[in-house]
Amino acid sequence: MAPDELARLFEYLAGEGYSLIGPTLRDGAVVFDHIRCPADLPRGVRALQTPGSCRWDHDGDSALFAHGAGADSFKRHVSPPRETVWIARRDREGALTFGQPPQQVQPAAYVGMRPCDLAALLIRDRALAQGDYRDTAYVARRAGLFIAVAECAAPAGNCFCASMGTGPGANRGYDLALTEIGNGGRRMLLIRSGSARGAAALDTLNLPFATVAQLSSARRAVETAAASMRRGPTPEGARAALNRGRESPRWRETAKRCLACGSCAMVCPTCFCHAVEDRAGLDRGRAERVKTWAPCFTREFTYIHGGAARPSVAGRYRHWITHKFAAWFDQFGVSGCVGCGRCVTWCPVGIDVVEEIAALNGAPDR
Amino acid sequence: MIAMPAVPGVHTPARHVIRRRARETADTFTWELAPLDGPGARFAPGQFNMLYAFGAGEVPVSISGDPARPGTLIHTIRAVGRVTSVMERLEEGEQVGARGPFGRGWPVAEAQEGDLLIVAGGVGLAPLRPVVYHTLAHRNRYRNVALLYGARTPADLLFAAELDGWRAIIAVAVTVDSGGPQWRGDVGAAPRLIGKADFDPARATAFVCGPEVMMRFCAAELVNRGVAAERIHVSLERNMACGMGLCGRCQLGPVFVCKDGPVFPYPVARELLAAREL
Amino acid sequence: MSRVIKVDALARVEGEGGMRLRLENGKVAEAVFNIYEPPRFFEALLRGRAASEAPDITSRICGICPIAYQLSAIAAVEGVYGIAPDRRVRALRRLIYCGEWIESHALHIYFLHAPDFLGYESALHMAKDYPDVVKRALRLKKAGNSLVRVIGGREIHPINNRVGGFYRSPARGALNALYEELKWSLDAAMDTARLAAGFEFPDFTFDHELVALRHAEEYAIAEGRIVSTGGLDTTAEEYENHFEERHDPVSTALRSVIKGRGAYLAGPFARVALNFDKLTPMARQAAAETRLTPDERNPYRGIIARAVETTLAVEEAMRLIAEYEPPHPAYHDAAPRAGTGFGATEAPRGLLWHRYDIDAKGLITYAKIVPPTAQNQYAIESDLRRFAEQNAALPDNQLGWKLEQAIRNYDPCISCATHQLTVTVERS
Amino acid sequence: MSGKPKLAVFKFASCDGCQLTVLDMEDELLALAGAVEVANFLEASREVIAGPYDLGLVEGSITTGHDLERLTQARASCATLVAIGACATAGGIQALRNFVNVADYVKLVYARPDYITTLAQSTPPSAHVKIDYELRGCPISKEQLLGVLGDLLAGRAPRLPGHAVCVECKLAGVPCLTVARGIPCLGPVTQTGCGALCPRYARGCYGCFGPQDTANTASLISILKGLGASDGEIVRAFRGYNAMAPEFLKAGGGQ
Ligand SMILES: Cc1cc2nc3c(=O)[nH]c(=O)nc-3n(C[C@H](O)[C@H](O)[C@H](O)COP(=O)(O)OP(=O)(O)OC[C@H]3O[C@@H](n4cnc5c(N)ncnc54)[C@H](O)[C@@H]3O)c2cc1C
Ligand code: SF4
Ligand code: SF4
Ligand code: SF4
Repeated sequence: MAPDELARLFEYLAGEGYSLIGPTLRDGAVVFDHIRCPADLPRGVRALQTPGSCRWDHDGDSALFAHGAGADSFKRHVSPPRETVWIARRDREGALTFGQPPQQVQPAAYVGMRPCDLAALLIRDRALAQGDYRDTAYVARRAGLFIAVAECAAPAGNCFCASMGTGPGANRGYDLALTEIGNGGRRMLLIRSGSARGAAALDTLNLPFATVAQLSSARRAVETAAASMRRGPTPEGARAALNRGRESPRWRETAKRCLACGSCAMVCPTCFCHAVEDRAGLDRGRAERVKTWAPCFTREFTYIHGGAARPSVAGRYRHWITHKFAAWFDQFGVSGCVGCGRCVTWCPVGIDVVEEIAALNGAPDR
Repeated sequence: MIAMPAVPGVHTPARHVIRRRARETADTFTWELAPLDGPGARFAPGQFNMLYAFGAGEVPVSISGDPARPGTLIHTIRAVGRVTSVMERLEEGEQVGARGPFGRGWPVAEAQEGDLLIVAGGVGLAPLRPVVYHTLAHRNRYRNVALLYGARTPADLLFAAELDGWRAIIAVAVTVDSGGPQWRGDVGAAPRLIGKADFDPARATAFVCGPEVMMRFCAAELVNRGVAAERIHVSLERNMACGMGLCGRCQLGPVFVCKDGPVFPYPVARELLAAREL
Repeated sequence: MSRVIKVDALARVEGEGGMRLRLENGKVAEAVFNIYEPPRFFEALLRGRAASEAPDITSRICGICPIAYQLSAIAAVEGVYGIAPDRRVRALRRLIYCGEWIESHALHIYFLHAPDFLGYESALHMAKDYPDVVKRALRLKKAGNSLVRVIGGREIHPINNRVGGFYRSPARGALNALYEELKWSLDAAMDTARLAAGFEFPDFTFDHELVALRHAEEYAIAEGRIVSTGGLDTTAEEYENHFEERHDPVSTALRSVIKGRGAYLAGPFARVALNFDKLTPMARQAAAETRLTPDERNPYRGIIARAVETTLAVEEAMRLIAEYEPPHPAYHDAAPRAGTGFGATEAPRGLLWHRYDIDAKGLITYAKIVPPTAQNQYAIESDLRRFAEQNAALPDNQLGWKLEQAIRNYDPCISCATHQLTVTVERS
Repeated sequence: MSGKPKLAVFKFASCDGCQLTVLDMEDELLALAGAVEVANFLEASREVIAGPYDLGLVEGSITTGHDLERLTQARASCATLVAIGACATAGGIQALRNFVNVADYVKLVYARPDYITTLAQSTPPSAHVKIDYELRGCPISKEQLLGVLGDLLAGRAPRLPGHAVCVECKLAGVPCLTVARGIPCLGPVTQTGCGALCPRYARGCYGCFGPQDTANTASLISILKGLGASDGEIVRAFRGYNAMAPEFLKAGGGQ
């Protein structure tokens, strides 16, 4: 379909009761947030990324989804940064009641989710929605999601999803997949469905079938993107490097640059660690438990009795990257990284996981 | 609109009333909690609950009661910080919350048919008391059972009144770091008791709980005496916010202490504790 | 008989001051209003700092009227850098200033001064008998604070004011959200004026020259010429030609005087007197209801002037929100230039004047700040002396409280009196 | 503790903003007045009830000998003493005098320097007496103050986050100003508490909450230099409202 026809998809989704979430340009940065119409999409916006730097500029082209991974991901919506988990009340006699906050979640439709982010969502599912204990709020929000993934034809400078095997194409987990082909005025969006819900949506839109030429040009777009992308480690390669490099001198070197600001973990779409805070009002009748994203880089995150378990920045950096690239395999059977490059981009000093892992690989074994 | 059902007792605390509160030592007390919402949950020895004091916060605390009597929750708590100090001041009749039970406890079944060494240091006896109760109730399933317990001073001994009763059924040896003139028992570190205990290393299982150094020394001593490292189990402690593997706080290398532990086979624990700042 | 009355830490003035009164045979031998705010040396520590930092640094002189400091400093620096703020920036600055007036006046009226009139130690004590009044006070104060917070980022030492404009223009929706509360506040401000008018006022008048800003189109707040009831009409640039700071032998404080004329008074009183024709409709009505005129000279009725100005500030805020257009771009940048800049705005408690000498790199080489309390000091002291004389018969503790109340007429923000100090050497 | 706990507020060299924060808690002020006895708080009440007090808030830095005496008395009269604000935790902006000869400052400002008594340094109360808890910020955050008061009234030890402003930026969904726009920002080395206020207003953090608990100022300086900051600008950036906080003092070139 022509990009303008996306409006019909938006209408359809809104009609089905979804709130729409997609990429949009705000204050010069592409963020993943509530949008209303295709005009809110970052048309013609491209990301110029190097470690620690990102500028989004209009490149004169009309692509809707050429903006790379945004500053934000779906994480903000499925696991809000601050969330009241429960509210306790105490009456005059001291009797307690525990209740959930009165919150209702409108099912959300994500239009233009990146394939890497979709992979991250599936990984997040393993951590939060598939174990013995589940994050019920996440499960509920997740269940309501309609996902229209936008395959990536224009990877940004810090992307390495091809190496991690999570992009730039999408092969599962979506309701609809969009692929942009052509350029300028001849830009087309190919749509395929990946679920019953997706198929129902396609039926309603009643679009013409794609031609063979269009299909192969879509395949080529994704392949070219993969080929042009920066090389990162493979998941297994990264895992091995980190397991081998536990005592590497590299950690101390990296710690000299690391600000321990936690930005990398905060922007990572798979990082799920959080802190909780219990607080009661001055009248002592109501207390609540609030859950907040917490990066493993803060000192308080590592507290155990007697002090910080990871007092050094080196220890904290090692914990983060090792958890991400190695321990996830032990815990959830996959790598915790999807190669979206956000941690590389949003690190104010530009510490680059790809480079760190390469350095560990290069480092002589202990 | 989507509802988000949280499970009481798992995601939100279940209400309990402090039915009895007993002081164990200067800084440690035991709560007997009666559930207010339905019957209490069954638990295995070594499992823990997340206990909540209104407005103050939640902390993980092992269940120190009898697994055969799940109706009442028994917890033995040492006041060390901001939440436990508030808990220390709560009185009988006040209400608290509890979520759980969580975690993998002591593999009591694995120890059957052999000798069982229960080695505790300080407040570490609390998580092991359910094991003691279990062996008292099923004494015939085990050969020799010995409780080896070390504390700083006689005044720091937990469950002192019960120890004598246990002696009638299992071997109990107690040692303190410094005894004072009244003390007639052993003086010295807990590992020393291992040498005096009667067990067959080839058929023995050991459960060890106490400060990390104490566990390391005891485990080394047990290995020295021929107990297979895999049959030694220790209990680890890390800060935790959720108790069920969702908050990431208690990660130690690849494990979550809350759901993969807190009880771990010694070879696993040794590896985890060997690396600094893991 | 000789009595010495010391009112040591002067309560319910922001900051700390004290006054010392020596009576000899019922006559006032000495009246010293002193301030033991320890010196903080702002004018000195500004030297060598970037001029662009002056708004934030000087805002730390006073936590009660940071906007006044920021906007006076900004005006001075913009003067040097040749930045003329556009219409939208000016409107937004006036709006945030209205917020500060509402907040500061509500604080002063209800928390600092009304308890004196009603015979309470504090608004918190008052809350027991007048819960609704105190709740109204809090809500009104909050409405003012909300304006400052939404535009400035936070109530105290806001962060959004800058040389050239604002770091970020607030969204229209964020301001619109405050409108309803301002509608309520307008009634609350009128009620405040009525409440204040009902207080009992001692019979007392002064005849100081009154000094305030005046603007051709509006009730002067963030800009205007400096005018006085004595016929002065000048600019911030010319300020030093007309005003000087004297070092009084009795006290160590520096006090401003009008050259050749002496003591004067700035503040709501002066503003009402000099800008009465610029009052907004509801403010004018409030003045009419409370019989506040440009000729009012009873300092105790200053509380009414504040209430009328609160009405004005609410009304202006409503208008400015209704007309709001986000400044775009949010600020104008300009390269540093050498020069001397002057800024004068109307802090809630009166004229606040800044001067900076800036070098070519944009660093401050000289700074001078004259806050309202320094300007009012002489007038306050002379009024107090007369007031003490009139009431000399009262027992000490009552006279003490009366004097405190009288000092609060002038809303002295002690911590903003950058020049004023504890008396460490006494000469008589 | 019989009856309501007694609250006292002491002011030293400061702008009054931090104690004003108490009065600015418009929604909670009456609840607070219900929970404590406001025994000595001159900005709020002329009534002064004699100590001892259960809880004291100290605002301002110590700059005169007289204030030092008052501080010692305040400490002696309060069971728990909480320092509020940058002045009371790091000496405040007036600590810039510590970098020069204060006599020069006196001469610059006052016509009769001989009347002025002042100490050479502006120091936080903690340099002189034991302070139980510190609330950072210039000014402090209302939420943090409320949290600490609530904790103390409930008998729970307050605990404040020590991490960087960057965490708050991410919570608030503010794309990093340094990364996305090349705006210099002290957020990575500054302690949170403000809710990433400046970045939310498109402004780089200027460090008013002082250093975070793991402040890597050297690494941040390399970023600032990369963005074109001069040595003078870097020194001024760290010599602000928390100039005497150890990490900032060092980053600003020492005393
Ligand atoms: C599985 C498990 C079972 C347990 N079983 C028991 C039991 O049966 N009985 C028992 O008494 N305890 C038990 N514990 C330990 C108990 O959970 C802790 O003692 C408790 O969490 C302490 O909480 P607190 O808030 O009182 O102390 P905190 O205030 O958290 O302080 C505890 C210590 O942590 C440090 N600390 C933590 N966070 C900070 C911070 N932000 N800033 C500064 N210092 C900090 C302090 O040094 C302090 O000494 C168990 C723990 C685990 C993990
Ligand atoms: S570790 Fe970095 S590259 Fe990998 S998913 Fe997280 S943010 Fe993206
Ligand atoms: S804007 Fe500043 S505080 Fe925010 S993430 Fe970037 S460096 Fe950190
Ligand atoms: S961002 Fe920095 S300067 Fe701004 S309020 Fe927060 S701590 Fe203060």
